[in-house]
Amino acid sequence: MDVLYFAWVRERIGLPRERVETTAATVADLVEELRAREDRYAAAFADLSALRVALDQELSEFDAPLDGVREVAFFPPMTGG
Amino acid sequence: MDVLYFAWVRERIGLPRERVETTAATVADLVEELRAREDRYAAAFADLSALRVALDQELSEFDAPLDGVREVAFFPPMTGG
Amino acid sequence: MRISVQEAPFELGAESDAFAAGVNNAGALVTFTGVVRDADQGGLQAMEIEHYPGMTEKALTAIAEEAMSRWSLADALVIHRHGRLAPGERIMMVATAARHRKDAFEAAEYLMDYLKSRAPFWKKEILSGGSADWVAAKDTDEDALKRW
Amino acid sequence: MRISVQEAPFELGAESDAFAAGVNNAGALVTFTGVVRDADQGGLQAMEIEHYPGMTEKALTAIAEEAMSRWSLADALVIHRHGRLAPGERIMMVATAARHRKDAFEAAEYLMDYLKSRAPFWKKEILSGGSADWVAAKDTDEDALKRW
Repeated sequence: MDVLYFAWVRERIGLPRERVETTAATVADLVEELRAREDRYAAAFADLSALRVALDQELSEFDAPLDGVREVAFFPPMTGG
Repeated sequence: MDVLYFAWVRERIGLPRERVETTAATVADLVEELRAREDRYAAAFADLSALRVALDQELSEFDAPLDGVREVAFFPPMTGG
Repeated sequence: MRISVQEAPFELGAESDAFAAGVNNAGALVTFTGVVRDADQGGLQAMEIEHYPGMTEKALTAIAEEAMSRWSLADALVIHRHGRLAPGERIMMVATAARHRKDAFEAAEYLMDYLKSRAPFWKKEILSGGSADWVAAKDTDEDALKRW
Repeated sequence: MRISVQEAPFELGAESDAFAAGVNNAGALVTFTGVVRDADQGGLQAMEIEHYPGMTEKALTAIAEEAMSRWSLADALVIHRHGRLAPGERIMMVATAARHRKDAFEAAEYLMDYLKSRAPFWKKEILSGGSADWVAAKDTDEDALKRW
């Protein structure tokens, strides 16, 4: 699946998107896998309450299932307007 | 004093302004004097709850004193905007 | 702060641009524009707007000054026309500028609520067929003042 | 209804006029314009706005459609820029048209509240001296959604 990062999540991880092969059942499971990879991921995902997630470009929750999802995006709370 | 009429008050009385010599103490007293003049005044002032009054171009009340007032205006509730 | 009571039409875009150009470091601009729409029963030929010269300018200035002080606005604009207007013509506009959107929105709504019911304008609808009706004040407009 | 996510500047006046010209028999038009203002501590050099292409358009369309249905608007417009903006540049605007002013105001505030917190934009302040800070989301912006 494609995993996208925006704003300071992108800056901490150091790339805007990557292809991730995973069997994670939920967003939270995927986050655990990413955290375990490297310090920069652990730093980016240190506080989930400061993060939001979108599944296939719809806002979602960290306990949502990943079944059938093609694009996951992580980012801080939005600051448009 | 100058007495001004606007909107349907002006139409019922048939003129936009007139000079009135009066010793009326309050707006209500002036209204009584005008009502007694002719039917068209009685018709215009039949229902005071449907009227508003301004004294020297400031919204006021029917029990307000006329002492020192140079311009009295009668009109229906305003419908600007 | 600018108040204009005028018979002539105004340009919404040009007025909006001029208002925006005149404010400094305001994050939020709100405009409201009132347009002559058809009568409820249809057949509107024209809207005639009567006003009270002298008092109108005073009342609008007082309303705008109250808004400026309540919300510390960077600027405020009120334009209101009088005379005979055709359906689709713009009657009036207000504009507000503030640091934050809440202030700009609230002040614009305040200006509208007060100029609806406290500025000396009266609207008359001229219908096809020649009949004419003074627009009645609405209880909802009077009630709208109570929130401020 | 029109949604535009763009890097290019937009003209407030021209957009307002075009929006007004496109609606029929709406008595009330509201516009809101957001402008880059200085950082709280001063010294803003630029505002960088990042967004999520694809999701941004979907989110703004969903927000505008919800507003159109809740308030039966005659029309709605949302323009939001991304990229690097200088202080004083316009970031975004919304416009709403309705028969009555209450609907036009409420719908414009709804659009603003939702696009502040539910459309995927992120602002970064570039300060003189070279430091840069991501703008933090405000609790008051999240709270603003609760009234709808």
